[in-house]
Amino acid sequence: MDSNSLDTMAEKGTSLWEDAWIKLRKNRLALMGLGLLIFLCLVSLLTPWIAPYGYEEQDLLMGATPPSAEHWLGTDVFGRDMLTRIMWGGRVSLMVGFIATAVALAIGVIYGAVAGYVGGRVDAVMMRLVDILYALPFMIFIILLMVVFGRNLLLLFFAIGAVEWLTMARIVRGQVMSLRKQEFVEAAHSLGLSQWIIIRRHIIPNTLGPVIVYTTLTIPSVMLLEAFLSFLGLGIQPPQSSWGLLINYGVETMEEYPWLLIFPGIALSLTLFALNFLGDGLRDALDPRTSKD
Amino acid sequence: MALLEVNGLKVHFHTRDGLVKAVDDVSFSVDCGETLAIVGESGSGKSVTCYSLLDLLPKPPAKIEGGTAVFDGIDLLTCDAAQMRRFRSNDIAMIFQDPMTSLNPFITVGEQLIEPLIYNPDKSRRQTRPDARMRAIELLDEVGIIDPEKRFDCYPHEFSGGMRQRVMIAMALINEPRLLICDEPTTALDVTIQAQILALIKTLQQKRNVAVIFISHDLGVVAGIADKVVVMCEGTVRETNDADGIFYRTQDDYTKKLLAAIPEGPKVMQSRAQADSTMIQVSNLKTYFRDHSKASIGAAKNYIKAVDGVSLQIQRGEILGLVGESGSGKSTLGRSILQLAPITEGSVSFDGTELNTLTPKQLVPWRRKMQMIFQDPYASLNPRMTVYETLAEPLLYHGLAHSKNIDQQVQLLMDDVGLARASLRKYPHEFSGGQRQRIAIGRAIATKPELIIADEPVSALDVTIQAQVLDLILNLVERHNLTMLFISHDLSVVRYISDRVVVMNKGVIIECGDTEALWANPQQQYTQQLLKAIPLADPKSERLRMADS
Amino acid sequence: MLRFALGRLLQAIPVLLVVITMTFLLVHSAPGGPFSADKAVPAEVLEALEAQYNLDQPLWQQYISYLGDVVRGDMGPSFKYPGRSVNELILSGLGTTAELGLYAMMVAVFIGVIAGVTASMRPNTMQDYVPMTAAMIGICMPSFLLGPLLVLVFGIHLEWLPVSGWNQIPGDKILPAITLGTGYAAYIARLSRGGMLEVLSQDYIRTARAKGLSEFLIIGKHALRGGLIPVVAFLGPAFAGLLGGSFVVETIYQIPGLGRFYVQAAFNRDYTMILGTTVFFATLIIVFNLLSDMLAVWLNPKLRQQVRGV
Amino acid sequence: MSHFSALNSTTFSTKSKTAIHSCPRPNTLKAFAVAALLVLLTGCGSSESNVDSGNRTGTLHWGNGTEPQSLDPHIATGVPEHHIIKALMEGLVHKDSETLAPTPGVAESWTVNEDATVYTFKIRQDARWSNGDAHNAHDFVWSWWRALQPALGNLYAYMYFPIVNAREYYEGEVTDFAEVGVKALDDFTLQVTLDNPTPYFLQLLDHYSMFPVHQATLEKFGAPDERGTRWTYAGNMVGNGPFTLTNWEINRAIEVERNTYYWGNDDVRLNKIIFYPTENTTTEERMFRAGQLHYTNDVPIDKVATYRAANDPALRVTPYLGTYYYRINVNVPHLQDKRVRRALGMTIDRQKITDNVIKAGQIPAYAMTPPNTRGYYPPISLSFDPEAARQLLAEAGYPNGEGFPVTEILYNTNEGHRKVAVAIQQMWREHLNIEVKLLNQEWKVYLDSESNGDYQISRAGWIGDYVDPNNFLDMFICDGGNNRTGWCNKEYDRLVLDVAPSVKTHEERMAIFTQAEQMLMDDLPVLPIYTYTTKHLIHPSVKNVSSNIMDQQSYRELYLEGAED
Repeated sequence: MDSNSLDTMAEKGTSLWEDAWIKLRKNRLALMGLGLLIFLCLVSLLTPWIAPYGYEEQDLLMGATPPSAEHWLGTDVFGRDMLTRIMWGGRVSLMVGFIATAVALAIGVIYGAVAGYVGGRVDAVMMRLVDILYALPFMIFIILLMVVFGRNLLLLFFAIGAVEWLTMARIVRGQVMSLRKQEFVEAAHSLGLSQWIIIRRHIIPNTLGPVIVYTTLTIPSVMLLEAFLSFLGLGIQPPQSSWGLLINYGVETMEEYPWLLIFPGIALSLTLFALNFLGDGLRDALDPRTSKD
Repeated sequence: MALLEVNGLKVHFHTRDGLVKAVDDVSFSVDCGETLAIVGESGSGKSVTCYSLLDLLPKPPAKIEGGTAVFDGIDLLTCDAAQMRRFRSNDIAMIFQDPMTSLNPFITVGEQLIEPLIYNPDKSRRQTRPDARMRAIELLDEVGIIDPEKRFDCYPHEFSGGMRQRVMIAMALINEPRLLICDEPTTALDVTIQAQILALIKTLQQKRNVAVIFISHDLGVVAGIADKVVVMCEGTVRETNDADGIFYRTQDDYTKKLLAAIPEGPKVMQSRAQADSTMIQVSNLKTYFRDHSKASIGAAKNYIKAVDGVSLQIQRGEILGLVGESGSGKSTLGRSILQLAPITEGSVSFDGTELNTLTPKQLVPWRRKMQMIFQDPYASLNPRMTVYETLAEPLLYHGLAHSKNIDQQVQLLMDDVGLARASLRKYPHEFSGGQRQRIAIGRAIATKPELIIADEPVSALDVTIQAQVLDLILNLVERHNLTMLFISHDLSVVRYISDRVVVMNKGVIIECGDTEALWANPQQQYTQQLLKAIPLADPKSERLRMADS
Repeated sequence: MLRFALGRLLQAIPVLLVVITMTFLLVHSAPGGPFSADKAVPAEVLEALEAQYNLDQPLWQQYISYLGDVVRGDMGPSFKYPGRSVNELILSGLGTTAELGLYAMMVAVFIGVIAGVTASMRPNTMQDYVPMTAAMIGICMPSFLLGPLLVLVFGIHLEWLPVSGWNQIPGDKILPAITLGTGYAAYIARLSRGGMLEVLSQDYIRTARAKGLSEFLIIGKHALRGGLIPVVAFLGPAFAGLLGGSFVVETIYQIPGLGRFYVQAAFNRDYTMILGTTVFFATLIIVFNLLSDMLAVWLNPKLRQQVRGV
Repeated sequence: MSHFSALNSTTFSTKSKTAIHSCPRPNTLKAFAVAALLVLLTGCGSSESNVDSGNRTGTLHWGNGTEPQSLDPHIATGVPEHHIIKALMEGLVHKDSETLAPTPGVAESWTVNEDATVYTFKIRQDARWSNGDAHNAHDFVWSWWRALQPALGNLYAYMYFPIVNAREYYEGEVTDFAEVGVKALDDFTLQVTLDNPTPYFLQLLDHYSMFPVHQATLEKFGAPDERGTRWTYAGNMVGNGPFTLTNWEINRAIEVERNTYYWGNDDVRLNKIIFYPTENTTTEERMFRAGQLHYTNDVPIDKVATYRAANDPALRVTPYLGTYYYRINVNVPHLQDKRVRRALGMTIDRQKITDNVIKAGQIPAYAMTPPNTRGYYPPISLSFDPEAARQLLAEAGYPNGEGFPVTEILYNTNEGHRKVAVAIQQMWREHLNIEVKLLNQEWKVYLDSESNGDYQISRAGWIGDYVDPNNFLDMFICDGGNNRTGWCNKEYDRLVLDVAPSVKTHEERMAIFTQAEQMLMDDLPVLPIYTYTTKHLIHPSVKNVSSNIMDQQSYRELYLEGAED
């Protein structure tokens, strides 16, 4: 048993990922998406230095002014600069979106893969557990989390991960169930590979397509879920903000101050499209078969 | 003028990787009552040629670049969609290779049968449902479906492969077409079934006087039915001649190569079996699967007895052929020996160690010693692993190589199975079927096994490739001192490779013996039938045999 | 089929039991009781109230007696709405929510399937990109945004449709159904596109084409059945999710449905109501998953027969 | 978000078996699709709006906030319940819709004795229950007995406590109800005896907790002290108000129609009122715009400015008997110092908050009791003065905010609360240079934190139950249930609990309250921020709308222009 060297091989070989990157570089839409995401992340990272105003700087006399030379994206009801708010909000939203989704992804993929691969009674029990978690009242769960553990951002990731992984697990399980009957899995089995290695090396990489697509859909919905949790008091607190919260506030005043909705909406949509393009590109890039047709 | 005349047909595929000239200046003709065989390896353009006649190619990437295909005075390549629909439903019918996937699993066969009648674009030829049903039942009866009235309302999965192909034929004939195109109609079938289907096509053709285009990679298959043969290679026609001309008097090297590839005759090499050394001892092995479909409330559990009390020995160094038709349990037996299928009863010993009593962990070192080669080289390789990864995995896992010498080891394996070292970084889909099977073989021998169980390793391959892979296997067995259980439904292949043969039917062994002895003097009627069904690359005797049946 | 269904329903019993137990523990450990209010509640009033609802008993006793009631089909009285039983409240919202869900599902299936099938017919052309981009937006457009947008456009500015209500003003069901259905339509579009692409590459489609069938028949008769199986598998969970997730739409449009009870009960700490709605939705999830599995089986003749015996 | 689920949830293993089937069904999808379209399109097309049809038929469409919990006057507690119960029942007296002075209700007249402790009410001869039953003084005795049953869980039982022995009876010290100061001298004369002269007693009688209930109906549906019987259901309920309950669809609408047995029926001009549980103010506002409501319960804060700017007469903003304030937990070490609390109080720019943040006509508040509460004007000692505030904070040991611990403002999740908190957070940062954090909690969690003293500064609001400073000031007695700040001052308690009730004249009483409030505002356990306003959108066809600090409309007087009387 020498699984360490298996890993070193994976690192060293021009494996799936390296090839994927080569292929991804040829996909213009995906590159655009990636570029946009990197741009958004960079802006978020640099926000403390490049933001035109402080995110908490109020000017109550300048409340809710439309876009102008001073405030490119206008101001909110407290007279805070919207561009600044969106930049700061992006920090929270992107972080929540990526980390919480990563949590959901990790749990969901492993759980689903194990359930689907082992099958039988174990699968039945594991999936019933998913049913149970689906059915529990989310709101009470959140309220309780908040009270027991207090408020913190880590908890937010946990809470979001806790819901989002369920669906991921179901998708992966479905995939794995059809994969495990494939001959190459049987071949791996006949090589004497351990179950865990089979799952990790032979099963999971082959579920990547649907997983990536679902992930790109999950990230924006996680960002919106964060806003809801922040409403309940679990997430971030004013004067901090996030795109989800900005959109929520924006909806309230969409007739009076449309720019308060439109600009955060654009920020979220841009991310969404960038992710979608990148996701589709990645899915194709990670599927060696797509290169030839 | 012939019924169909194809002249200078050119079909190109415009792919991301550039232009592929799939069909390049192909001409042939076929007339009523005549059978034209188009023979060639995969990628020779034979199927593309026929699909382009009925406008069934995906466009893009395919594009017809030139030529004509005049059917009954009208050029099929340029006619409009409505005209094409009329041709498809009334004049030209097609039978496809895989009857498992060519019938819609969601619709009853009866419904699929009558569709050309009830939805006929030509309103005057359209029939009512009851009439169409009558007609379909007659046809089903004619193609040899028993109890057609009842079977009319069954779904495709309720038919066996051969029966489905009969349904396909009935469907093709239902509108009395004048041209029937058969795209490898027997490749996916067992030999006995193949013989029946070929005979059926022949009979129907003679009765109706239709023209038939018969596509195959195997010259042996077409020997009995073809009047004319077109040999294609890499998109061009290599030779066109009547059947006798091709089989008996060809001057073309390529045609000769095709003929030579048909496995015929006894094994050339000496048996290396060590008579006194039993490697595998299978005793009274039973492998049952639960049959959910027949269980009913309160009744005892039902089982499918895939393997039902098999005992056999495999001597060290021998190649044991295991022959049987689909459903005979031969694959399950192979898997049971490898402990890949759960054994219900009996035992499997490897050098005296009872494998079925070991825990999965204890099995690991034994797994290294016995490997498997699977039938489908498409499915048995992980599509997301490069050849390098596929081959390196067993080496590293079993500690047969270390990160320092792994590259070298993998390259040696590539040499062993005759693959270019340069293609190490490629993915399975970038290889042809034969090459993939070489990768699979490479993976199997990577662990330096003593026993290899090869489950139909060549039946998905073209004849020419098949011959190469068989030679590779023989070569490796020799060099690596392997013992092999070779599972196949193709008796010619088994004869070519095995020292000893076991015939299996319905989960039990019905006959076994040294290969040549068994060929010369089969004891069981079943074995005799099997042997009789082997097609020969000899048009004259084949025609005689068809006339008999 | 019957036995298959029965087996699954039997599995549901332990699931429901665990759901009840966990929810019971959750709600009783959540801070703030059902009777806490802005104005201080005098201790003696609180005692009287808790005595009325057996909240003064030890927790396990409450649990046992609650279980007993549930088995008898009685979900208990609502704490928040004195005089109303949980059964009665759920029933009052059920019809509305079911109707809303049904219409939303119809919108979702109708739009989703058409978009998905259209896109699948010419992959990687504008005919594919346009509906799929719309689907992308639809998936991520939260109903709290879509609802007000629709209301403003169709209710306030164009004055075509009522801005709220349910079965009160003619046409008041249209906007809620669209708002609720859009997200699901987008999912269904993606799923049906994927399913159809898969099926359209199958050999039997080629067979149908070779038979001279029209494109309409090929899509409508041969491809849809297989292509929509992923959609069917999605319908069950989606319908359950739709009913449970209708809260936002019900609030925006002032609809007397179950979703509001579900969420409000949590905010009100209406213990019996939380448990009642949770059990109800859990059952719904199980039943709809089962129904959609059964439908998928029924659509697939091979599976249909296998299950028939079981 | 939706639950995307397993696309592959079924697996059965096995083999095929032959069976005979019927032909596949014709494509059901098409039919399904057509049906969907039809359902959606039917009924599309405009029709008469609620407002128009209401004006025609005399039906008032009323946005009522939320679904009422209960319509039992002795159980209900909220404002939405209040609106409906007022239509269905009435007490001994009413309030004048402008001045709020007592006017006759079921009692056509009353007399008060010399020291204002004995009230004698003359019940109307023509008072009837809505089923036609006679209505007399005994109904009140029985109803009040019922309201004081501890098992009922009546949150407003304290409304009865001015009455002799009412508290004692409620708390079980007196067991015979005959000892309580309520007596029916004859069928039409009710005598009520109080412990102390209680100037606001007549007002209490207009509160629904003191409304009579119909004994026979209650007993028909359960025990009198049983919580939640079905007597309040449509069809069961019998009341004595101008309207009767005809339909109650949960979360949809409650309909009340003219009660022909009502003594003042001839003066009632509305035929019907439909109360909608308009929980979402944004939706409510849209309903109003679409002509689905005559009257909204509230106006979204962001919309007020828009209506103001358009000079829309539908918008009606009225000061409300309520104060929005912040509680300070005086047990938190750094908030124990009253100089710190003062500094905090002096750096809230209330004018800016009301003008620029919430913008709905709220009035900056510098004391707990709203101005002109029954002629009472609270003393003002607080002002916006950052300079002085910094000075105070420095004196308390935090010059320029240095070393001042991070302080948290707790509020329950709500857009308006958030806005105020965000503004104050920034003001304190700016003027005092202190770090302030915001913490929002879900309502019940917030209540829990607040009553457990688990907070530092917390937002709060108080709406008066009756118009009297007492209602605002008696909150802050030591360990008062609604105090929750930990602040305790014996002298203050003495003034509010002992001195104020015993003084004879109005002026004296107000002077006592002024003194008490001065003490409260000196110590500042609470930071008043603004006086509430009520905001409604009222369709111009609604006439006789009254504006008062109790936000009460009299359904007897409202009418719709164009409606037949």
